[in-house]
Amino acid sequence: MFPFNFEWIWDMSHMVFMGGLWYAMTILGIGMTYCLIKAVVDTLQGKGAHH
Amino acid sequence: MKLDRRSFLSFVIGGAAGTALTPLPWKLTDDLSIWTQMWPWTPVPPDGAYSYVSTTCTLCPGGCGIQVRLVDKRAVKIEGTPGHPVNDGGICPLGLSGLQLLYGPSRVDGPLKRTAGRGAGRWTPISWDDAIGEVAQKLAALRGDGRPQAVAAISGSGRGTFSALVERFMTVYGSPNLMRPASAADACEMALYRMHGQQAMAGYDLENADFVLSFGSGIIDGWGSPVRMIRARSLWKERKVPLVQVEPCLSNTAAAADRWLAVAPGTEAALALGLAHVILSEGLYDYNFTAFYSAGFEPWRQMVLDGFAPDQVAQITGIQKDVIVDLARQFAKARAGVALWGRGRGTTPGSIDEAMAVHSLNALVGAVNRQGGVWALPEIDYIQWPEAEMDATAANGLQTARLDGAGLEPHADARSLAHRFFTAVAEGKTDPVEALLVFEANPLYTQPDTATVKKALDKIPFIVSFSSLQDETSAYADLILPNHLYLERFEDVAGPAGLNQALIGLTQPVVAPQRRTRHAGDVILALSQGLGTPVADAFPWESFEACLEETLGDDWDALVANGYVARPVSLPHWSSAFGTASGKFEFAGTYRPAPLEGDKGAFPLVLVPYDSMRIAGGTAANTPFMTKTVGDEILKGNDMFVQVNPQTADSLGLREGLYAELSTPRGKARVRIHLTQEVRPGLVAMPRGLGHTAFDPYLAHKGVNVNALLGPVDDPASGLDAAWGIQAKLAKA
Amino acid sequence: MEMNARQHKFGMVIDLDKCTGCGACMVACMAENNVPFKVDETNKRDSITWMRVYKLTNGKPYPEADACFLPRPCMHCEGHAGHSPCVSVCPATATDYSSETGVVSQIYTRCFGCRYCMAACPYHARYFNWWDPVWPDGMEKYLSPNVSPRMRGVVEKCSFCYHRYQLAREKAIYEERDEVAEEEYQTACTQACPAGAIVFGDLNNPDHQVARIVQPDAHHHFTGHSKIAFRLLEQLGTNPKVYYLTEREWVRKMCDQYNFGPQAAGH
Amino acid sequence: MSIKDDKAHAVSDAAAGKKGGGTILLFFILGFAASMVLGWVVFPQLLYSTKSQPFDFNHALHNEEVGDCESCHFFRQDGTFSGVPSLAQCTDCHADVLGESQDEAVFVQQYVHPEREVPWRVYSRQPDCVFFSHAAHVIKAKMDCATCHGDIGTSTSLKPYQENRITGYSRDIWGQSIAGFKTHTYDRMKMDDCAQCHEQAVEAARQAEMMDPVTRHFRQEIAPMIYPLDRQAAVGSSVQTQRDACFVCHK
Amino acid sequence: MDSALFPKGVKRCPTWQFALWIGAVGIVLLWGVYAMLLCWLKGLNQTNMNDYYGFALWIWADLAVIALGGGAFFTGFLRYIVGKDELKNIINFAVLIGFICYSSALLILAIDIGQPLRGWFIFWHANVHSMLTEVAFCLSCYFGVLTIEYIPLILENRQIDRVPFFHNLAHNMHEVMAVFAATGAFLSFFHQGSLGGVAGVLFGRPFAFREGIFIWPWTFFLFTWSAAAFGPCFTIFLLKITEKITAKKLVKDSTVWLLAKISGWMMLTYIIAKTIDTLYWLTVTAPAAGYGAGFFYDNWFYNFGWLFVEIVVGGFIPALILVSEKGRRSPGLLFLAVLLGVIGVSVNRWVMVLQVMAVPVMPFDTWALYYPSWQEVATTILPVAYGVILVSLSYRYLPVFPNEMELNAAPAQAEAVVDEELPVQAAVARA
Repeated sequence: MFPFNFEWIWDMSHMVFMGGLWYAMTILGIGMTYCLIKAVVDTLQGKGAHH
Repeated sequence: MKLDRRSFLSFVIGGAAGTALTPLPWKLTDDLSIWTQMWPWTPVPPDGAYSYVSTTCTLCPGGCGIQVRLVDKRAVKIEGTPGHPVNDGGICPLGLSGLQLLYGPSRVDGPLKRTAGRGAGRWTPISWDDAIGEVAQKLAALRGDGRPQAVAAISGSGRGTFSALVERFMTVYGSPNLMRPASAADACEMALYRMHGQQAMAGYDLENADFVLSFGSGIIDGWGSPVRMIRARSLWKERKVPLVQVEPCLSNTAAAADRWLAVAPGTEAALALGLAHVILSEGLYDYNFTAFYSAGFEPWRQMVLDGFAPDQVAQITGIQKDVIVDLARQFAKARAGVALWGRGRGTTPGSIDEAMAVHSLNALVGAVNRQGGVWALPEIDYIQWPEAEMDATAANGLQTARLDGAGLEPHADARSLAHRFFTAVAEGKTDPVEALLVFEANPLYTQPDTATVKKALDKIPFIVSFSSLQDETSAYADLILPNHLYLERFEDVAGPAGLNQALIGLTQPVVAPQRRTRHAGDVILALSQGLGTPVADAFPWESFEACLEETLGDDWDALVANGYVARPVSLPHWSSAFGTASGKFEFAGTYRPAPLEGDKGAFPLVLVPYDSMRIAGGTAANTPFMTKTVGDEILKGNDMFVQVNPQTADSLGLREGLYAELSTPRGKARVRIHLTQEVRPGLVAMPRGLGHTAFDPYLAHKGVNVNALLGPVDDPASGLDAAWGIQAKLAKA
Repeated sequence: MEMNARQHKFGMVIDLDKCTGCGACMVACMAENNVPFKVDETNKRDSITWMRVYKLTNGKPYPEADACFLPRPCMHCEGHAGHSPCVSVCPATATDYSSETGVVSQIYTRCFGCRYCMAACPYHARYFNWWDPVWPDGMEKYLSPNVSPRMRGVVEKCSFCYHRYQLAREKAIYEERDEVAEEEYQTACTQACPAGAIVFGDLNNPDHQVARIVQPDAHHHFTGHSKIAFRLLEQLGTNPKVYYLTEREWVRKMCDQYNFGPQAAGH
Repeated sequence: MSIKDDKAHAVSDAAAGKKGGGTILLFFILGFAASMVLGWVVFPQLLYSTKSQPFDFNHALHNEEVGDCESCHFFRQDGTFSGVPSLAQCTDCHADVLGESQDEAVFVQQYVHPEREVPWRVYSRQPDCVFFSHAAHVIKAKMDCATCHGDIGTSTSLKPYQENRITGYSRDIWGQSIAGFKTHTYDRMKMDDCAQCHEQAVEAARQAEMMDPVTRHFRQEIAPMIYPLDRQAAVGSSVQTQRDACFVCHK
Repeated sequence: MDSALFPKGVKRCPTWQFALWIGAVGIVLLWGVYAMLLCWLKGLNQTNMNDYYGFALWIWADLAVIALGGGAFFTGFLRYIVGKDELKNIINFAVLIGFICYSSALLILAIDIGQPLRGWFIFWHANVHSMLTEVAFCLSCYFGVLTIEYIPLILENRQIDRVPFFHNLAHNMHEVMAVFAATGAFLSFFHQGSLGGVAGVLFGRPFAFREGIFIWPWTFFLFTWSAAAFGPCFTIFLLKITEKITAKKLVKDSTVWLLAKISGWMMLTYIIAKTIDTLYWLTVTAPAAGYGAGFFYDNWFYNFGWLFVEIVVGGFIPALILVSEKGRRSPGLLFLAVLLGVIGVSVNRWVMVLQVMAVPVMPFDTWALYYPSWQEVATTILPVAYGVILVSLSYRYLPVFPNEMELNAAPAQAEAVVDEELPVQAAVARA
């Protein structure tokens, strides 16, 4: 899974497969972090309080 | 500061975030998976120093050399001894799984005394002193009454020091009633006695034969010394030695043979004589042997020429005439052709006429005492004990007639007829038997017609079993004085079945006794002490081991080191080979088919047992590993399949897998049907060795014991059991 | 870890004409490898037998019927460049092909029991531990320390008795030898077979009996040169290292799968 | 509950949120800190139970008496390693009490006389699935005992045995550091630690091959064509990992 | 009682009735949970799987729900990437179904493995050559995506939405949803394909093995394609059932027709490709391994009928209904088509899992048939019960169907009546 795992090899398969996967996970992680932080900031700015 | 819902939530979130940054969740995840890799209920075998001990396997009469691998003091594996004359490193499934018997749940823990009805399985452990005391008291009382002959004994093996010890004990005690379960070896021995005039075992020089003709012998199904036979058969493959199998069904041997002759069951002797006819009429026989070293050749020749012309034999056996002629020529022209006899594994003795007919065929081509032929091997005579002193009680007891009729007319040359003993006792036709000692035998399972055996045992008030394992007979005994298992004791094995060598094997303790057992030899010594003079005087040895060491003399050290000693065999020339009155070989044997038991109208089919290397059929029972190798076309759950030809099944409306009731004049059983083209139409084939009721859950109640459905048929010529099957009926259940 | 050691390719040749179907190989394997057993083992589809002997019949009517026994260990398929059917599918790298010995290994403690390898193996050589291995009280004494007993929930299979190779190598190292001799490393089934039907050794070593018998043709997918040699399901391309010998044509045709395909005529 | 109530509630909640910002943060930090203490301090305490050895043993003293490790920890004729000495070995010297130590008295009374093997708790005991060849490491690779076992040979007494309550193994396998860090080769004995060393060796061999392109080319390309059956093992025998195959270390 | 939680302006059945419904389904759920615990505690001997059937009912259920849950990724793909705005009316429901299907699949996988506590080895010790690794990784990641897609819907619950932070979070997530959806579509294309690859790479199993491109067998593409085609079918199928039960119209016909049309064309092209694949496999791939077509269907249970049901009944017929305007606009035919489609894809997954195991590869072996134990059935029904409960809860409390109010605006009922005042009789009809 990680380069320090016993099974890891620096080869095409690992780089393509794991690369794609880490890429996708990074997007999800960054996306969610962005949403969460922005939500905190928005809330502190008083946005979203109803009516 | 207010402790509200939000604060709590915040605390929990903080805690969760913090926890993720500690080793706790990760280490727990890892440790839990390590826990699954090391579940405490999965055993971890301790390691240690590896070593091997050479010994001999006694689970069957084959006499294979085995070496047991030890890790410190634990026995972990049984392997064949490389270079051993019998098995040269090879080993059979039973021998391989001996450790399952040694450490298994079937072992008797120590001396047991019955506390409820026979067979109820309720026992109380007693001390060895009490156990031996009780037996000694009983035997002393009967002897005091002047009725030592009321004590009978069954001993599994007829040879070796232990067997001799039992025989000596019975002799000085004063009972002639010592029996051993009969097998084809007995019939063979008797045939040799009549034709060669000497008490000898048949040794087959199969490794040097160049044409093998087997009359139903299960060469690779357990006949003779099984591993040696399988090795010999591989040798034939390599040397292109043809093997012809004469047998009604496609046994493994038939499938492995170069040619399978699907003979009508029970007509094998006719085929042998048919072959003899061709050999005689075409002049292919050994003139030298028949002319100078045989007696009774002419009348026998006339009998064959008159009654067994190929087309007549073709009628009887269902084998085509030209096949018979062709086979006879091949057999006769072979440099070292040999014919074998003894159905399947040779569990039942069979017709001695048939044995003699086949042996005559061997003689006809001069295959007697010749390289690649049949040898008459006298027992290895190393047991040289001084004659025991007997008192009047013993002498009187020995004067009484044997209960099984062996040694008396009409069966004067029979040495033991176990099946007749049980029938006679069951029928109450004999003087009462007051006590029965059972050594290394399990008649309640292995004797044909187990119901009768049970009836006989019911009439014997005191049964003592010396079995290491909880077998059927010991389950029905009054006292169990468990012997050590073969891996825990000393014992000698003389001359493995059918071997062409004089060999003594030694079984020696590989591990310390695992249970509270005692060597049956030591128990006999203790019993004799308990009986006092003169019985005690016949046993001057301190222990069985001492007795054995003394008996084996100079061979002892070599035996302990290697597990066996082999002695050269010198074959006497024909001129001095025969001990008959004429000093020559006596031709004998004809085809006198003994009718099978049962009415053909009521029981239109014929039940034949078959043997398999994967099922132990004798006194030794299957181990869990062996049962595991049994196919699901033989055993499924606890149901057993009988094999029938689809043609037979069709006529009865039976299909694959259906339940059916199999009945014979001796009993009935619920079985399932397996259709196969390997079985002759009209026959029902059933494996021998299943249907145990004792031992352990890994073995008990799986299938049906074929012996419960079979009955013995007296061979008029020998008194031995000549039955090879029984009339039977199969109906949808 | 033997760097630049000679590349071994351990394999087996089983002479079906010598095999008697006695089952000694099965029991030897069970005894050697701590294979567990249950009270009822008659469901052959959940009964662990690393080495299993199949019975083949020619399907002809009595008395033309014929039967043949076929022992089936793990074939230790080489596939293409070590990608045997089972090895490349294992998601957790719990099974592996060793290019040093040609043995397909299985780490029981790594396996988490997805059974994909079993789905991949056409020979049914892989077995799952559906139950906890339980030995009757006291019987665990015969367990060998050289093979770890498997826990419930993992797949196991024949290892060509690799532990024997390990022990033989230890001895060789101790005696300061480079190589393990042919007779020093033999599988339990080979050793036990009373018929001598199983021959085991290094297919890459021309001095070894196995190589002499089959003379695998490296330029043709390692098929054997012998006319009577075949491999089980040859056509699948699993490139197994167990070769069979038989003079009986019906057995060869049934086993190597050349009966349906376009190459049915030639072999 | 009416819509009106809801609205009021929401407004008050929002107000509370603003006011309670500090409190919330405080509780967050509290929770964080508590879990840190739990995970780093309390958890290791709970995870391991400390067990004592049957009696103490002085390696240094024995080393002095017998001279070397091999007298007690030796290779057998078949190349296997004896490991922890059996009672029989100890009894060669200790048939009766030799010295004055209390531990020796315990040993002789409780184990030598009743002929009972000493149930040592072995710090380096590996799971049953591990095959470890001392011969391959000590004889072939000429490694020092201390590389894996540390300086136990010079110790004067046995340290307490910390047993992992879940796995049943000694703490020495995972290492004293709960985070799994190590400074010496012998600090941890998990698979990764074996792998680390083996990988270095495989890597070194690979480097060696890389350095000589001619040899490498011959070995990998030419030789297999000429002698198809006589190939050299590739560096790292596993097809899956290009390192050592599973069975090298697993049984 | 719980009316304050309802989406704005919609009507729901009374609490007692809802509780009764959840209770009834809950019993089924508990039965499944009991079976699941048996499997975890006692091991897989609780099933009727065996060494011939290492993959059985569960793996089929897994493959089937993932194919059927494909509606989520494909609708998302069409909505966010292709830009079919119309589909926003059904996307929530598609996401909900997808979430249920994928969480079920993961749960079943967790029961199906022999060593659940070591399940994480698939990630930690990943073997990238294994299709199953790809499945595990993409499946869990895509499940993460579905969760991310589902969360805003939860946050839109009337009460949760009042919390500013949650409101803002939901809002922000909606803003970047296209990015998540795109990632999800990427992951989904791969794991749907990998599931096809699971069977297709088995070169030892001539029934399953397919040639292909590079490392991907044809089944890789066929599975993705079929999930895209049949997933929306399942969404429509469940939508129609939900509408039936709630006695409400929940999604505009035009939306359904659009989805049905796309699904129909996907299906038609898929089934043509599948037919070509089948013919190629039967005439080229399998014979090359030594197997004739008759070999695979030579069984009383597994016969050519399966192929007919899969390709004609569950393939061509629904595809042709859906591509024809008349067909998809007829409510009866539309329902028939989506039902047949669901059956068709389930049959495809069935044969690709179970028939693969049943065919005797060694010619001297016999066909292996198996029937599942009750524990397997219960654990397979467990997700169904769980799904029903989650759909019920979501429908009741979350604004799953944006058009619901508009489509069911009954003039007689003013907004003020929404909550408690709802007549019991009406509620019964709407339960």
